[in-house]
Amino acid sequence: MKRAIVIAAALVFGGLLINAIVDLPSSPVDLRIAVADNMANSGVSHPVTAVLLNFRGYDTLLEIAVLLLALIGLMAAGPMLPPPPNQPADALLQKLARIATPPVIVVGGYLLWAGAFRPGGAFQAGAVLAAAMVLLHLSGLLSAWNAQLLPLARRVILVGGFVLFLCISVALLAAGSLLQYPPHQAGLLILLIESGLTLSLAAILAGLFLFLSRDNGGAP
Amino acid sequence: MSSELLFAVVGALIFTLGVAGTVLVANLLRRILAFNLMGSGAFLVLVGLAQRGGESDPVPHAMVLTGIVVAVAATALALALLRKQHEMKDSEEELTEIDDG
Amino acid sequence: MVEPVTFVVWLIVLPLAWAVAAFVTGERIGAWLGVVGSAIQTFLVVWMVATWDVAVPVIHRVGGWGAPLGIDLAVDGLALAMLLLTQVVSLPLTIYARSYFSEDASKSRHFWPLAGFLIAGLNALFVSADVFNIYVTLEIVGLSAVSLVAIGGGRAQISAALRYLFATLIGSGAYLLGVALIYGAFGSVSLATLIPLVGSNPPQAFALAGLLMLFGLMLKTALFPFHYWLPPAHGGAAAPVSALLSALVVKASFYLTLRLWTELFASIADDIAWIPALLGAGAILWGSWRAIQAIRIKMLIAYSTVAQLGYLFLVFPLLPGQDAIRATVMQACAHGAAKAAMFAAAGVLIKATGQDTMAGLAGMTGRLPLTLFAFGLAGMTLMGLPPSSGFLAKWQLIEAGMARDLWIIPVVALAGGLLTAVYIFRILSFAFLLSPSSVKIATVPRVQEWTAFALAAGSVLLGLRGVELMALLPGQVP
Amino acid sequence: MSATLAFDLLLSTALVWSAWRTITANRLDQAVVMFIVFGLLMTLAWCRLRAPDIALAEAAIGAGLTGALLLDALGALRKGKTARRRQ
Amino acid sequence: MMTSGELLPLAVFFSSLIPGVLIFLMPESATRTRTTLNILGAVVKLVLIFILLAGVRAGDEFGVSFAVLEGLELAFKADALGLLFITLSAVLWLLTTLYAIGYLEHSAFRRRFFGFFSLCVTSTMGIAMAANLFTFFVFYELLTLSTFPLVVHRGTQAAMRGGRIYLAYTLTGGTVLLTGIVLVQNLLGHTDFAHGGVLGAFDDSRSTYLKAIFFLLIAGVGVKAAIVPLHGWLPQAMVAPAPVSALLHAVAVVKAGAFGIVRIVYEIYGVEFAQSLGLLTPLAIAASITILWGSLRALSQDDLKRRLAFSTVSQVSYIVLGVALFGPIGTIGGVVHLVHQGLMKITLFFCAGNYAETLGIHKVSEMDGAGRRMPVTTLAFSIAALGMMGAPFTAGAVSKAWLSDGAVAANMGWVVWVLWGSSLLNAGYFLPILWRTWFRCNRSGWHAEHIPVAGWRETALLLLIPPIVTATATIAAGIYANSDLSPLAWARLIASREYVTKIVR
Repeated sequence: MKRAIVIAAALVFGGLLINAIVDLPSSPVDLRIAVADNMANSGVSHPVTAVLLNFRGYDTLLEIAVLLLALIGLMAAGPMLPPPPNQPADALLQKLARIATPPVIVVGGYLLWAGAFRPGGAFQAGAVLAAAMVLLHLSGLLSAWNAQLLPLARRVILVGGFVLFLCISVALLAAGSLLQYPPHQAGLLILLIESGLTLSLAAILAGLFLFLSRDNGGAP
Repeated sequence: MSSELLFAVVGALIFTLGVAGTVLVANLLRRILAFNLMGSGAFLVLVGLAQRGGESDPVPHAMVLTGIVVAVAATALALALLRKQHEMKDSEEELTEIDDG
Repeated sequence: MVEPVTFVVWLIVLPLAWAVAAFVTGERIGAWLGVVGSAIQTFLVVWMVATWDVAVPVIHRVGGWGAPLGIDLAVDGLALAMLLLTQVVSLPLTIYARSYFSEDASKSRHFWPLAGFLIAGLNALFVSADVFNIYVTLEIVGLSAVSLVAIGGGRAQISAALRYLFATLIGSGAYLLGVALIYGAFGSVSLATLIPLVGSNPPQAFALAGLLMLFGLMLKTALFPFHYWLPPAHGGAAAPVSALLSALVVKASFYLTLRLWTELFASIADDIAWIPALLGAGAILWGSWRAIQAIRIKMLIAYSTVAQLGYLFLVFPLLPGQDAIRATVMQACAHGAAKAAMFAAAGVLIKATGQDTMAGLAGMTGRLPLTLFAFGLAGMTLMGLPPSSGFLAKWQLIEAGMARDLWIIPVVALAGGLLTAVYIFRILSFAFLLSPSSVKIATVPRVQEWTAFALAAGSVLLGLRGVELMALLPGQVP
Repeated sequence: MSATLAFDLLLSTALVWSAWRTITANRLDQAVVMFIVFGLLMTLAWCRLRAPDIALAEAAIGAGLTGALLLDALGALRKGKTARRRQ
Repeated sequence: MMTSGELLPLAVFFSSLIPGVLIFLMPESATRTRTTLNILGAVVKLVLIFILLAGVRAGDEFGVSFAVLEGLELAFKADALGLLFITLSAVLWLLTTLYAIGYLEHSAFRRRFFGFFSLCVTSTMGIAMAANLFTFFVFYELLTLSTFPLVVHRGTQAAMRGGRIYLAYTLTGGTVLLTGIVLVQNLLGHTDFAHGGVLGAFDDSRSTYLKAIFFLLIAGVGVKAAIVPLHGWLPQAMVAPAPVSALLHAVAVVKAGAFGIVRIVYEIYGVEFAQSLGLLTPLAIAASITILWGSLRALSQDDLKRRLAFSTVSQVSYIVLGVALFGPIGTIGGVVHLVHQGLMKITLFFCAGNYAETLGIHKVSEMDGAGRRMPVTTLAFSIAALGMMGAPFTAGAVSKAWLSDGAVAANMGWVVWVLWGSSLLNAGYFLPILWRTWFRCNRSGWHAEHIPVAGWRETALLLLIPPIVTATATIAAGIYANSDLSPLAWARLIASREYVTKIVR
């Protein structure tokens, strides 16, 4: 009964939604123009990066906060199983991981640098680095993290990028408003922020996996 | 129909599927999947609609990037809670088994 | 000289800063950081209120770009009232929590960072003038609230957190699709840009977006019948967390509902105004009924929240009248302070008696008179008895309803007050019963009793002096 | 009908199908796999929408990291079950 | 700076609030400090009230107000009518405090008791000095809340039941009252009390609406005034300790209701306007029914306090009846009875408490020979009981005389019969008690005697002084009714200010 009602409601809703989408007249505001007009002052030449770290950089700041707090929530509530026995890792997988890691780090670095003028940036770079860490972990070369015993250095790395971002945003308050880059230093500051973010994002994203993982080399 | 609009319509369908899934599916892991479908559907609608004239628009791209990160954060938190719940159920059942024995 | 406008930014930055600092430094220093940070925030917001000029709306353009390209923060009287409520309630709660968690490092280690993020998210939410940015702030608030419920680590708490998480995620999902539709329809997500564009005949996608966003927000506000997730979460969490959640978190999504309803979706709101009011009336009746039947103290308080949230929605047919907004803001503030006090007092009682049942309260008026007094004062506010702020809220609501000849609203509000009295006095009666003198109670630090009392006294004193708060929302919109 | 539109139609169908299977697949591991497939298809869709940044992020985070998290969780949930069965 | 005209009412208010708050802050064991504080507060209050009395008599105005919301004020005024009530409450507060100190010696939770006791008196002050309906309502509800802990003070299941019933009646009544008040506010934009009323400006087209509001307001305050059928809580609330019954249920709570009726009729509607709307006759009928019904029920009660409670139900409506008799003579009769009934009824409750505390007597059937064992108490009881019946040389006789004259003047001759009937019934339930106590012998001895005789003192001194004082006052108010300092003189002053026409008598 409930099933039938939900499905009927979903059909009606989907129909309305599609109808609304198809009928929609063109929008009165076009931000592409505004973005293009202000690119010169944004400090970067790739529009998405300009929006992400300059025009709507405040969103990004808060978004890192979301990521960080989710990690803390996960540490607070996640399972606390006894540490798993040290399983002998797959030798082939280890070799693969050893070979793959350096190029992955290079790719990450490239993505970070490229973000200023073409697709890429801190998120992608951080995600790639995190993927490398997960790979290392799965091949037994990087142990899981214990949420209850987190060394200070690791905590600093986790929050470092966010703190750097926050500090720069606040320092720029002196110029009039939060995150108001001076046009000439914008490029440099954005690169600085992105570098910090890349490291912290890599650590946080990997942390989402490493705090929970109990599989030393045994992915299903 | 332009292909951008097509993807927006697909997004609407996926969102609807996701909503129906979160309401109807009992298994919590599957619910997490359904919630992720909702998010992806909404992202498709956002970018597809914004670009239905054909030109690329960086503003929704940045929003979707933000959205993807938020989604993975929420997913990780949900999985952690799910696993914790599962673990406690396990230990509880073991306890009762010991009691019975 | 720093302009008060930038205080808004500090209200967001400061809690973010102490949240991460608490994460790095650990629970002991983190607790101090939380208390000191909250004190500074309170000072800032009080200063803002004191120097407030209603005639000049305040806008902070983040990045200096300005909407629609950049993100604007906008502060008006409504936002300022909510900022004030948030800081004034969270300061005593941080002091309370420092003492409450002092014996339990594993819980407090994560409490402080999460509480910091929560407060930052709330402050950011209240001043955001950008529907996508609001989505991000909603996620901060939602995910930190869920995590705070889960820090207890008990099985019931984890289940409650999961249930809460799914509710809040569905809510944000619906909201996000609404944002996507709005951006598609108008090409902007800035409220200031959107409002003049809506016009009298907006596209269908806009109406759909409105329904989606309002639905999402009502789900997050736990409006009946979407309240299913609230009682286990608020009733199951640790006392300081329950207090934060019931007093502030549900108010945030309510605030957005109110704001979007009166500003962005005003053109479609009139036709559906009776829906939230009807659900609000349902919430009052159902929530009160369940509270009357409750056995556990905190469950009673949680169901009371379900009921009290109903009052907030009762005003919707009266919108966008400024008198209705004043009534609902007064109710939000009254309930915020009173409910925080009540959960804090319940925390003390539960620690002292070692059980979360009403039967365990026998004789407590003699043993813990201050806490019971706090509970009674908070109850007075919830019942809407004079001279509490709850009474002023009820008075304004009734007046606003009568001014438009909508008699049903005063009738529901008055009936709800009587139902509230039933469950409040039910719990107080248990406390007045004589107890066998053999019952041992644990000692609870006095600071916990006093912070609960301060919050309760605040909720009553506001009723004697509502002028200043209401001056933020003048009769005529300037 | 141009080749690109045909490809888009095909991709759309695949997207909806994988989403549908994610919800309806009988076994949980199938659902997770279908979800990862869905993520990869989304990457393609983002490319078609001229959003390479999102495509990169979707591949790395949406399909990659989320997929790894899901598989890990699946393993953990399973392990609990088999452990119980063994007792 | 505040002027003395603004400060004095506040000082009266705070002279009981501050001791109340301090008592809550002191430890349970600080008995002596608590006692000192209580008595000090009561004495200070009396001194302040005498200053006010002199000022008001001379025609000075005392008042102060605070804005709670825009257009909504917490306003106080100390006028002749309010002062009558204040003086009564303050004098009886002092006596009851003394009595309670003796009564509650060695019992638990005294801090809570005296703290809420002071808050009750403070609420009563607020009710008496309220300058608008809003303020009246604020303190009316505060009175409900601060009496609840006193009603359930004993902490037994029976006490809880009494407390629940009390709340169910009074909170519902409060809700009805609030509805009426908001309607007045909606109509006028304010709810201020003023001599001659404030609603008189409306024409006949609104008369039905105004009648409905009147009904709501009177029903709301009628709960506390225990008008039949809203009186059910009063006998139940007698589970409270004797001092609580004495002050609150014979004086503060029920008088707050009666006082509210006086304010509403005279200063919201205006007695002349109320008469023109035809509201006074129904009110008189309701009061008459209450007078007779209360007395009838009292006849069959064996429990002494319950008999007194039903007697209260009956007697308080004398005040309402006086209000409902159009014309200054009835007004004087009603208003003066506010004081007279308070004096007499508190004497009766003090005495009932003495019987219970000293001899363990709770029932009328156990009172045989009590007069020989406790002559002073029984003498006080007899004086008050005779006063209630309207015997000559007592305060009761003065009230009844003015009320019947007022009835004749208002062309409501049937009221005289009601008064006569009530007197007969009063005699019917009081005289058997007097007969038993004075003229019958106790054969079985006193089984539950708590306090032994010490010389002339048949019981503890603190229990004895208050009834002696109030019984003396009952006679004094009767004999010296025509002096300038009597309650009657003050009631005439009030009537002269509420009516535009001059008093003849």
